[in-house]
Amino acid sequence: MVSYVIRRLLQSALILLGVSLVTFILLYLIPADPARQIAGRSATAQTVENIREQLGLNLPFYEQYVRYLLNLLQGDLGRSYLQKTEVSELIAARLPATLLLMAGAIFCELLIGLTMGLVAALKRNTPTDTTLMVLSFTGVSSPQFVIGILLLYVFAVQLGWFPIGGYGTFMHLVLPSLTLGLLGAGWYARMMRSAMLDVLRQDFIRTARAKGLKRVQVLFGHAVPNALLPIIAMIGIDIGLFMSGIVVVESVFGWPGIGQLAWQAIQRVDIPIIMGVTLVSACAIVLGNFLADMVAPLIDPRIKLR
Amino acid sequence: MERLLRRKLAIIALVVITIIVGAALFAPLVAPFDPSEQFFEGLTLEGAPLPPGERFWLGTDLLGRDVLSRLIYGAQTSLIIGLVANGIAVAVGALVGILAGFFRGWVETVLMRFTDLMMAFPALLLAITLAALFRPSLWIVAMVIAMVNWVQMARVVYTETRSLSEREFIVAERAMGAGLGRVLFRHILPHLLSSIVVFGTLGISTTVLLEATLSYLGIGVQPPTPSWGNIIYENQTYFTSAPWLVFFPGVAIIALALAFNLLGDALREVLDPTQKGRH
Amino acid sequence: EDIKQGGSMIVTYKDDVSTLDPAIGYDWQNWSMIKSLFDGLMDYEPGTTDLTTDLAESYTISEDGKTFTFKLRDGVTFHNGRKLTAEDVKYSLDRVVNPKTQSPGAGFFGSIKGYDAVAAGEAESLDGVTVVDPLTVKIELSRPDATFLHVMALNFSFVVPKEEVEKWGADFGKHPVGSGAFSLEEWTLGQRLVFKRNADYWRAGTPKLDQITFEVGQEPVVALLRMQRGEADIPGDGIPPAKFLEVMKDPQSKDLIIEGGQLQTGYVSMNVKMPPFDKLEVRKAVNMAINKERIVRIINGRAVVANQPLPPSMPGYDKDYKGYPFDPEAAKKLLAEAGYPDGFETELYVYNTDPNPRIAQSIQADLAAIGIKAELKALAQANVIAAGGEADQAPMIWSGGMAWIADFPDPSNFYGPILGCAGAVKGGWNWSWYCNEELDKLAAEADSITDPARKEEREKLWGKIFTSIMDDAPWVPVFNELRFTMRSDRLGGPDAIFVDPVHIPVNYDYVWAKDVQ
Amino acid sequence: MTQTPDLAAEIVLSVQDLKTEVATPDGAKTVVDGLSFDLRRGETLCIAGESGSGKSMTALSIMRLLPEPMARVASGSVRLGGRDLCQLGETEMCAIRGGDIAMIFQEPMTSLNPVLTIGRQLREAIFVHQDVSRREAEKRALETLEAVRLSEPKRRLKQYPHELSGGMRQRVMIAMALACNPKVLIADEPTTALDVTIQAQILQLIRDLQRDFGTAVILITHDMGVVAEMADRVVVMNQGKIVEHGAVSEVFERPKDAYTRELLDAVPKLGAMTGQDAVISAAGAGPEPVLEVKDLTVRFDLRGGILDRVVSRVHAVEGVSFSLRAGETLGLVGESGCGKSTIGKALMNLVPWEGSIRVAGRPIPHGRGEADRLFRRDLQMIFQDPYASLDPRMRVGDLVGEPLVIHGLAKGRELRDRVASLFERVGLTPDQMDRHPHEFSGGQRQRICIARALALSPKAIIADESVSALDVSVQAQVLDLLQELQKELDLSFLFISHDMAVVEQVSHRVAVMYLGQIVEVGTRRQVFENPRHPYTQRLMEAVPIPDPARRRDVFKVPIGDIPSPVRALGESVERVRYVDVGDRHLVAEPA
Ligand SMILES: Nc1ncnc2c1ncn2[C@@H]1O[C@H](COP(=O)(O)OP(=O)(O)OP(=O)(O)O)[C@@H](O)[C@H]1O
Ligand SMILES: Nc1ncnc2c1ncn2[C@@H]1O[C@H](COP(=O)(O)OP(=O)(O)OP(=O)(O)O)[C@@H](O)[C@H]1O
Ligand SMILES: [Mg+2]
Ligand SMILES: [Mg+2]
Repeated sequence: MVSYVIRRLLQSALILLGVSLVTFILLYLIPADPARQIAGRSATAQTVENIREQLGLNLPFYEQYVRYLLNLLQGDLGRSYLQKTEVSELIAARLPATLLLMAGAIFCELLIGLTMGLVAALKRNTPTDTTLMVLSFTGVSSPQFVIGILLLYVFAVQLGWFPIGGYGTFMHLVLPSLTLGLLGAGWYARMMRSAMLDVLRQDFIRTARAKGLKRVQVLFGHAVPNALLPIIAMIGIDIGLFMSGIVVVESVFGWPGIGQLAWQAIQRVDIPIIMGVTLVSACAIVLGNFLADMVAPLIDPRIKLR
Repeated sequence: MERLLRRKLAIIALVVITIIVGAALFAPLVAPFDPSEQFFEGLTLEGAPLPPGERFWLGTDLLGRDVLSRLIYGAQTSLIIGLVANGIAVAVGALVGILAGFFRGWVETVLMRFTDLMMAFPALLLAITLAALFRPSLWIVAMVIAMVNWVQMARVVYTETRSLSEREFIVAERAMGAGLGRVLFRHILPHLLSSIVVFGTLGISTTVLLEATLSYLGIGVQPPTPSWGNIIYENQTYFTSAPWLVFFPGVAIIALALAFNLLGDALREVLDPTQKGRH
Repeated sequence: EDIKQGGSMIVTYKDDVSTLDPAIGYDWQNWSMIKSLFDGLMDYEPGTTDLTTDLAESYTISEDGKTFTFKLRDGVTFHNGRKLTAEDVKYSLDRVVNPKTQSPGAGFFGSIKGYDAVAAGEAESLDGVTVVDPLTVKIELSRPDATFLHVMALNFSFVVPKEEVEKWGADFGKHPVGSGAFSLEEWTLGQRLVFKRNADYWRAGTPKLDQITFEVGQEPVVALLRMQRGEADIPGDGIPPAKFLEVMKDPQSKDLIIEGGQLQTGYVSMNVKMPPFDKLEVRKAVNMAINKERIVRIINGRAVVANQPLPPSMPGYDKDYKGYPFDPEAAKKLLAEAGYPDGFETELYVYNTDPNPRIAQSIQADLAAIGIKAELKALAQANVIAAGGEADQAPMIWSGGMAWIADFPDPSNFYGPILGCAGAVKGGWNWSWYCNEELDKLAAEADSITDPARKEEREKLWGKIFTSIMDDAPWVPVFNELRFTMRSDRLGGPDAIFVDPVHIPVNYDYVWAKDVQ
Repeated sequence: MTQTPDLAAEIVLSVQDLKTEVATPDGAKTVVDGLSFDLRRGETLCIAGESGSGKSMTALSIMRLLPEPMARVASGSVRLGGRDLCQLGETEMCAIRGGDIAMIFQEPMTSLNPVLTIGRQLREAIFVHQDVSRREAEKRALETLEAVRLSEPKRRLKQYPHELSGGMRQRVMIAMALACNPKVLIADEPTTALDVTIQAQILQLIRDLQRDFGTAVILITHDMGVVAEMADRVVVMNQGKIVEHGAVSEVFERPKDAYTRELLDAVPKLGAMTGQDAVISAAGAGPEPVLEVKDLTVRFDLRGGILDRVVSRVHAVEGVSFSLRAGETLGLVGESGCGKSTIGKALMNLVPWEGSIRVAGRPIPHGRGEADRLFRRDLQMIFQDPYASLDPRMRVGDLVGEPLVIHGLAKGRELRDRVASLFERVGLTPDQMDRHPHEFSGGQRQRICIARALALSPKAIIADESVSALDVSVQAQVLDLLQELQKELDLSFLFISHDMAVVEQVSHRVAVMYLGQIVEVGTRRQVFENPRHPYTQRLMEAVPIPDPARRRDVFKVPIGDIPSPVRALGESVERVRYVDVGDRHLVAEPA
């Protein structure tokens, strides 16, 4: 177990190293000159050269990368070119908002998805089932920016039930979480449905019924816990999807999270921030998968970590 | 096919796809106007777009172009992306998955660690960076999307190949002395085909959506080539003053993605070997 | 002036505020914020482009125009309570020129004696700047510079306290301490900044507001909706194009909008080093092909058609210059003369935020009408700028979104970096790579006219330079943007400060709140 | 336990005219057709019949656990203490299930909820029917586990199903079923998935419990041996109908129905060959063995630790040596997990192995390559599951012809002709060549596999549990076919099976495996008539004999499972040494 954790952590570190290398290469190749960016439009060639030297941009690629890594090891993600602030500080300031949004989204998708899936499985091959599944597919098929704009228009602008974007109170959280969660809800509804149908076919369900348990007891005592297993594993993977979704959702709703930070940075080619956010996201994804794997044996005793 | 046609939803999906593909193929015949023509009378004197009306059925956009015509031509973009990008993703993913799943050992290690690496990238960030790097054009966008999307395919094919290669009939083949090529292409590939087809169809919707998102973020297909995503991107801020500019392309994207999802789902059930007569 | 102090306002922005270090901050958003936190020797009359003194009580210029002596106001203190002296002025100038500071504005100070040594890292302090006494500072130039007083009004020359800069190091921009009308109270990254009134501000009765809150991360459309609901006072990014007509038509909000000019020109640059734009006929043809009226209509009439590089409110603007007419037929003929009867294929680079791709598409359609097939490259700002800085990358660039807004209201600012030979280098901002040595000489001549009495002569000279440039047609000047600022009806103040040419979106120091009157 | 049913005892369960239908795409199909029987207190009723005869459906109909909405009871009644279960509502049925009638299922591996502890699942069974406190339920649960003689019952309560072996899980199932002292216990093939020794233990347990609690038992099985051992009365089913119903001795001694007779005849009986020498018919049985295995060792690495290094090994096969002459059948028996299949796989070069293997005098190379391909012409394999070992997407004709194609021996017309003759050879018709595997019955599929193995005219065939999955009647046919082929083609067989009776029937020589090693090897007569190793003796004793007359009152069964073959790295397994007890009858020395 302990050795498993250590091995996984080592693997994760390697993956992150790979992510950092690939990102660094990509950003190195990007046709925009950071030094010139920092220098601005009135700078002389001399100024640009100075800046280039100070940032080490005139060094060969591998040296730049090694420098970056060494700083990274000390927890230094560098300084934003344009915001002139420590990237770690910028990310730290925005992370809570993103985490909150993700928590809200996970809550939404589980609540909506699992309920839909459960109902659909119990009413399988009825119009209810079909309707729910079409709905779930609609969720899966709708781009988040469309959903976001739509929700914003209907519930915030027209009906005025929610604030029009922003951050702070619970009411601010509802629409963005819903937007971010609907996609996952669609998948979960489908997964839950098929997992439930699968589980209900299993021998142990028959055993439970043979014991004389009532339908509800069989359902919630035996079927649902088993059906949740594949879904728990998915939540970890979801974090990757969220990381992509937050860029869009945060920009639609003006949510001050790292998605917005990333998007601003990409538009301005603020490389240290892009690097930082990519690494943080990759960390989150790796961590999410890791946690999913760690939690799995707690829920499913058959799984052994090795 | 017969089994497919027995499903009502699948038929609706097929009809929607046919309509969209038809519109895209015969765009010059179907579209009422040239999609890039900026009509003088397409804008009010103050420069506001026209709402849906008699001449411009779905209204005009901010440059006075016919929205319907742009949507019809935009279908070409979405479908090209959906087919090309997804096709590449499917091919790459399937190849990586099969090789890793069958050969194991260092081939597996290298390929799957690389897949893990790609998984760890936030897909959209990667796509955005790549798009910025290569300066977007239709084909570049297709490549970028393909690069991001092959991963799931690889994983699915990998796990399936792994369990397939442990199946007794594959062991039996090997016991007979069948070569690798034979085992891979005559026995494993046919069994993967249904998953590949299913994931391929589902992948079309994913790619169409990703293209839309990239275009929505302004780094997708370049104007004036219409794509449903960039139509929304160009007009998104007008969602209160000219909602039709966002509504129609939004519905189009959802309809296409939904149709492919429903088709994929129906295929999943039709092609699932466990559903076939097995005693 | 019986306007009471007090009250507060909320300004919203889409993007994060970057550094508030006056030596570094160089975007329109932090530009005016810095102006409220810091002061320099010179400033402009609120709402105008008229130079006036600020921290300097008075100044004298030597006969040869090369020595400026500034007398400082007594009793000015920094936000940390320390008294501001001539040492601080010298320190600030030395700092901004020092390469370690990485100031994008260092180049503005090139005329000060000793600049080269400091810029090269060979000296720590400028020879030309001397502290005469605690309240007097003398600045010697190496050549006459007509724009020097403007430079002293730039943010880059604002005075910073040494001890605070050293305390915060690279983070001074996040913990700015100046002598301005406001001081920074709170900065929650990614969410909000709060400015508090500087009670000890030397200009009595200023500023009016007790507090300004800047909320960031707000989409312009959302910001406007919030403003209409009374949740915000000024949409900092302006009225979003999508809402413009609606707002203008709404009788209620109409009165809340103030219109003003801007020292800005939107243009299409043509790279004279890349064929076929090396041919004058081609450039002229393009000039005549673009329907500027229509472009102005697309942006809902928020601009006036331009025919020369200088904006109308800039001294030196030639009212009588007619420019190239919109005449596609003549343009076609010109193309044929140049050897392109069937047109050619080229690329048009454009910054990818609304409305720029739209404008570019309109230009694209106009060009198509005379046979030029221009492919659009809508990219992030940094990528467009990078492409423009290469000699052989971007044949055409639409400048919108990155367009030249003057650093200071003087025509020379419109020449050097963007049309002069100095800018036509790798990484420069002269995207048309136009370099006319003769005009460069004329420009140098104009800038050495420092005598205020010969102001008019100088402006004439500049006007001629710009119309001569148009003869070579490296640009298509398309329009000069107008400014529309919207404010909630809680805010009061002279209209001019809401469209202050050097403070965008508004001159924070002079806005007052009606609800405390 | 009485041999003759006590006809006077009260009837606890009475099934009358039970008819169960299943919905199929082609309309309703009757799977249980007019079934009637009575069950008396303390009696054991066995329902026997081949696969698909409707045994499980009968049990599920009684329990009202049919897979709805596909299956339903169409008519008939099931009376329990005066109530007709078919008329009861779901709530009332819940009280009956587990309370009055309990049921045990075939698959111990999947019949317990994998995510709940044993204790929780047991307690639940108690709570449903008894109003007791948690502590009391805990106590009762412990008691029932003790009653089913599970080792370390206290610890088991906290364990999860996957931590127990199949036999232990089946005990838990029984404990659960008996937790509320039901009047009737229905056991649907409770031992089919288990080894003979474990089967013996479980059957003994059911008997003991029945005696102690007076429960009436319906025991469903297809194993006539189990019927003979356990039943008071027998119901033989075929295609949903009762074909024979009577006291066990009567049915076995004087079967009235032709089907019953066939069924009984097909059952291999241990000891049926006693006294007969197995003669190798081969004319050309040369001195040179077809297959010679020396010191074969197969170990599987188990990885762990931070660097994922090998920390322990499964010693699946340890130093096994044997040889096989032309026309000879060597039977390989042993309990599940002892390494039988692994030997087969090693011989086919499908797992890495050590030692030496010679086929027709040529050593098998360790890697792949041309040499690897060559030896396969002489050695082929038939797998256990005929369905799983045929690619379901290919036509059977292509499957059978594949070895010829792979080895480049035939193509086009010739290929088709040769495949056609192979089909005839195994008793199929060439016109079936274009069908797919799922269109054949189990027995036919196994014939296809045999045909495929024969395609290259090998000298030896490894048959790994090749008849275990088949019904007895089909099993008999396939065994006949194999023996016929052997006579005709001079084939050698390595016949792997856990079924002692089958091995006795077909083998010339027999090897008994235990924990990866052979513990006894000799001719059939030597091993079966004079088993010397204690393990061999135990195996033989555990086999139920399909003859009620020879029924044993008590199985002499050891408790406990076989030890694990997993060893830490570096720790070696002690190799057994053999003693020749006469005429090359080798027996491992007791440790
Ligand atoms: N869910 C189902 N749908 C359709 N037919 C079914 C279903 N379950 C069982 N059957 C059919 O009902 C018949 C009786 O099946 P049942 O399971 O009772 O056989 P069995 O005697 O228990 O066989 P086995 O020994 O293989 O367990 C078989 O023909 C089977 O194909
Ligand atoms: N690939 C493998 N990796 C690790 N252990 C294995 C592997 N294959 C088999 N084993 C182990 O080797 C031992 C022998 O397995 P094998 O399949 O040969 O048993 P068997 O005698 O054929 O049993 P059965 O009668 O159940 O088929 C078992 O303990 C098994 O768990
Ligand atoms: Mg059964
Ligand atoms: Mg085996």
